Amino acid sequence: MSFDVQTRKKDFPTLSREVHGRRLVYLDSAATSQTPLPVLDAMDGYYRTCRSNVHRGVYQLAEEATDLYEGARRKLAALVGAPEHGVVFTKNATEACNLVAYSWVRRNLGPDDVVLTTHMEHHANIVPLLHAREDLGFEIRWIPVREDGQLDLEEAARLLDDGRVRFVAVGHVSNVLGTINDVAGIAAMAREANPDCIVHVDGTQAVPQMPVDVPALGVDFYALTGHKMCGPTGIGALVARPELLEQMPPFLTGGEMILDVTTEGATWAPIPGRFEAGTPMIAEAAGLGAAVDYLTEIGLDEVRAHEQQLVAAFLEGLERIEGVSVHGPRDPALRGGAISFKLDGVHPHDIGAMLDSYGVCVRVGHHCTKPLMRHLGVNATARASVYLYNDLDDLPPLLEGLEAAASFFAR
Amino acid sequence: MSFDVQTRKKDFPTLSREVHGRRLVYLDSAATSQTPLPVLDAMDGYYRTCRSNVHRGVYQLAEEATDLYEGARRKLAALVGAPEHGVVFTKNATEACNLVAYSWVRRNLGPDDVVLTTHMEHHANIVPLLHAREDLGFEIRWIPVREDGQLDLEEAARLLDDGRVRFVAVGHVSNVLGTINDVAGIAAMAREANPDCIVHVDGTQAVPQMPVDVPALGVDFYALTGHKMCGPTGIGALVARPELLEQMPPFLTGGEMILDVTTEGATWAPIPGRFEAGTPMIAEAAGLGAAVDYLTEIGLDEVRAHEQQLVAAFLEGLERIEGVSVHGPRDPALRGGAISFKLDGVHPHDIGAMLDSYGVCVRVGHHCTKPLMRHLGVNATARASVYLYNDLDDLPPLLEGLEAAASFFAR
Amino acid sequence: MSLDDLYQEIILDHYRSPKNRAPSLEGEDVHVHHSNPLCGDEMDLRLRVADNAVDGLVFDGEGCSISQASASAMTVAVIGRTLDDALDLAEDFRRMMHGEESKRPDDLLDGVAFEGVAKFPVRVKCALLGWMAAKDAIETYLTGERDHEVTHDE
Amino acid sequence: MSLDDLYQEIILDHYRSPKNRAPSLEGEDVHVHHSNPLCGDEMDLRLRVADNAVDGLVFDGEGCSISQASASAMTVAVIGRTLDDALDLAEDFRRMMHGEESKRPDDLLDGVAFEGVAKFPVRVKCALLGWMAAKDAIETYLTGERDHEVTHDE
Ligand SMILES: Cc1ncc(COP(=O)(O)O)c(C=O)c1O
Ligand SMILES: Cc1ncc(COP(=O)(O)O)c(C=O)c1O
Repeated sequence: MSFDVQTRKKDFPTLSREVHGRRLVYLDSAATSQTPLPVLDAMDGYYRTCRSNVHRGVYQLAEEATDLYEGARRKLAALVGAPEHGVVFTKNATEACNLVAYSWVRRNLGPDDVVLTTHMEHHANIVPLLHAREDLGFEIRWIPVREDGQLDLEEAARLLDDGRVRFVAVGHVSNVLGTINDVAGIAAMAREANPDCIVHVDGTQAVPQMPVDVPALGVDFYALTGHKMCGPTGIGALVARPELLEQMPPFLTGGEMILDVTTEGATWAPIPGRFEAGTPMIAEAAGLGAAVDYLTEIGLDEVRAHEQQLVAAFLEGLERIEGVSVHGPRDPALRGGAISFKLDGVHPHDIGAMLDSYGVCVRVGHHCTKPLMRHLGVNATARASVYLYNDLDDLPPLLEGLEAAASFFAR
Repeated sequence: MSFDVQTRKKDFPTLSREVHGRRLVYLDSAATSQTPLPVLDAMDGYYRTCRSNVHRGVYQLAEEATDLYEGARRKLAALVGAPEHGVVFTKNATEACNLVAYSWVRRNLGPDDVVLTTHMEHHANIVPLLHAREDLGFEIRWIPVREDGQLDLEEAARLLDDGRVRFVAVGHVSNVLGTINDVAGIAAMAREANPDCIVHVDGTQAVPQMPVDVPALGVDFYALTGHKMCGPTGIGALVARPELLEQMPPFLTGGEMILDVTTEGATWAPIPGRFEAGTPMIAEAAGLGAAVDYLTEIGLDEVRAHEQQLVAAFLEGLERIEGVSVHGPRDPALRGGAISFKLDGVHPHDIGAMLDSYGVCVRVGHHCTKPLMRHLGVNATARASVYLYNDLDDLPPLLEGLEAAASFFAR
Repeated sequence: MSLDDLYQEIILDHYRSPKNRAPSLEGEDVHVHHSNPLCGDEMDLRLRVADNAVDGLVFDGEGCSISQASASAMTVAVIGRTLDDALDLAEDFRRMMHGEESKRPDDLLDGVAFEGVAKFPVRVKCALLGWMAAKDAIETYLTGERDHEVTHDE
Repeated sequence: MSLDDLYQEIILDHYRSPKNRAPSLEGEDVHVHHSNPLCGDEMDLRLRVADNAVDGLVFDGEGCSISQASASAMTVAVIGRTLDDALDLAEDFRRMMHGEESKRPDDLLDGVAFEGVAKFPVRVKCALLGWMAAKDAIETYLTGERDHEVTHDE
């Protein structure tokens, strides 16, 4: 393994617990990751030593809290290569996608415009668009997913061809298939077809597990979430091109995001504050800052290399079991740590329940990707996902549980 | 004092620290409260023992996390006398107010309608309305604030008289003046003038410091925030009449809030899930649940009684200092724990800096209430606010610092 | 909570050899289609009424062992009952799934084996899918409609 | 960081006896009105230009000791300078407020006393209010306008 997983494992307290008398094997990091001790300490440190509100306090405590909050913005910006004022904190990736939908899509698109997205998107990236379409009436086009779990980019080119696509929403890494999409390539294609096209990327599954440089991708918006990248719940971010952000009206309004308020109206603060209404997620930002430090210390290229090794072993192991077939790309180089599979004749719910009895946590269901489920011709899948604290010892319990499910539920 | 403050104080770690060589005197709870150890423990417990996502997991860990999350909803609902499915978790009170603005106001009001609010509102309660008015063109009427810091209810009656007011937004307790508004009375007046009128109350400052029974108030929406009621940052709630909530379209959309998604459109989940898109604030809910337990154990009537005693002493002490004048009601029975004041010839910023050097944390500025500042004829005020962990020992450092500011900055 | 609480032998029997599972029903009066938003499972239920009682009832669809077994056990318990009685029994089952004790264990027949499912909150919806579809089919019949489609949380 | 870092004697002197504080300026060429969204402080600044240099400059308004003293010190440092030079000096002061070392400490005159304010992030905006208003007044003059109103964060 590329770094010392055994040492790292000790940083994640939940991993040392047992369930049903078995060692816990956590294979659900695509849903939410475990949180390492330094992150818990950072949040605790805020609560125990400088618990106060940010931004407006003239006292020492408030300055310390503000430093934690703005320091986290600086760290996150550095992680994704973005300028600080292009990072807006949100409660999760879903709010980040909604910010784009409300402050850009709903303010710029009309019935004659076209939006391009894909069949493999998470609901967070498409439902805000479907909802906006109800009010605005634009057209949505869908890039299909090929048999091998990759986006059909030839079809994408055709869908872009008439130059009418003004907004693209695409995921960086699929939470179901694991597919890593060529978002830089798609952005370039979209801009070539229409130089004014705005590209929004859902990077929720990418940032935790590989190096990401948002400006280098050439995209306008990039959404991410803290709880999948070793950070706490309750915080996410929208990374955006500052020049674009500056032109956008706010979405959530209230305290902290105004310049002035009279009974006649309000004027808006500069970015990124304009998009952060109300008391922000202060402890959560402190935690996310520590998570960024934690990931940076290991190195995201190391995380990625580690996952690729694991994924190769998991794919091999899974396909050795009769009746199992894996969705998505076979080549670990083309994919992230989420592996969806089916087991012939056994419903995912039953797989999940059986695995739980073996101490193995996997996610079963539609994974908030109903259009993709329809495309795959299933109602649900079982999904095992690995992260930096998993190792090869986590594979045998999974396989054992699957064998048991196959024999127990076979009709 | 009505309960043992000395014992309680030990539950709040930040309070035992020093700043600038002085004992910390925290008088800024109206901005954000300190967080007691049981709340920190509850969040830590989630991260250390059952870190996982909620709702869709079929494994043990996810069930425990779901129980924490839904248990918090149950506790909060019980605290304010509301049914569980009438409690929507948000990231803060500001999001709760925006939820009302987006899912009710923007879906129901047009250019011929009238909204009624007051001159003492926090920006969270008025900017979403000013923002919506830009798009919808309704009229906003303002209940003025009388000299004694009370709402002018006679004028309110006149403003309601023509029966055109369809939406009322009013704060329960002012974060600047401390005034407790008769929201039940205002709701009744509004309904008498127009039976279809919807009443939204900003209860952010009320819930932390007094017993609140939302259904008994006869209002439709009630916003609150976790970080001012001994809870963590990053969580708030909208309490709403379920029948009304049921008729409302969602605001933030994405995962977890849908019934089905196809390329044709999405259908929405039942309440309250419909309004909770994406991975929720799980640790924060666990913390908020523990905060509700903490407040319930002390008893909010005890908290209120304690604060009233403190406020009486603080008002008396402040008014003994030459040049100090207090804004808002003089009678502690009519007010909460926030006391705004001015010191002749000394700017609030300078007051704040001087007090900080005495270890005393107060807030200075416009407190996100610019229309009220205009009404008071000031740009800013200094505000000391007390809570359950303050006691009479916290008064002398405040007064000492104010005397020092008066002599240092006097021109 | 162990796996055996959930997967009792009776449940597995219904899962492996479901009763009244069929894609059509002769003389069908009502057809309802229900789905579970959580797992995407779908169920078609067809009802034939005679003399104000459940004369025929078949289900079809895809789902986990619990939802399939529960629908199968439901049909056996419900066929032959008057519509009102069947509704009452469905309500009894629903209460049992929410942790209350059944008032009609003898009438639920194999349905009582699902009592343990109440301890697995995410699976409660699976066990209820067939019962709630039956309730809906009867109510749809009573309002005079013939078809009903529901995606529901209960 | 102690209170003395913030409130140096020179600062208090300017606060107690401000220079060039007046509600009007004879022969005024430009008037700007600036406010600080953080504390609501407001400042009016009036500029008279002669030979491409700052010939007259007065401020008025309400604000904390830091903002008032800084505006006062600013007027003394800026009056008499060419417009370009004054802009450069304002930029120097801005950099100093962001923790960099001043390149023109001798030209800032009493303005250097504000160096310690950089350690108090919330007060930086107070110290900058007058300087940013002066910069804006000059730029407004150069574009040929006479009046400008700004609420700003910097
Ligand atoms: C009266 C009032 N309303 C609303 C808010 C907004 O709360 P939050 O910042 O948690 O959204 C506050 C606090 O800042 C407040 O005092
Ligand atoms: C690809 C993808 N996008 C968006 C989301 C939404 O993230 P969150 O739930 O943190 O808003 C998720 C996770 O649930 C995801 O996997």
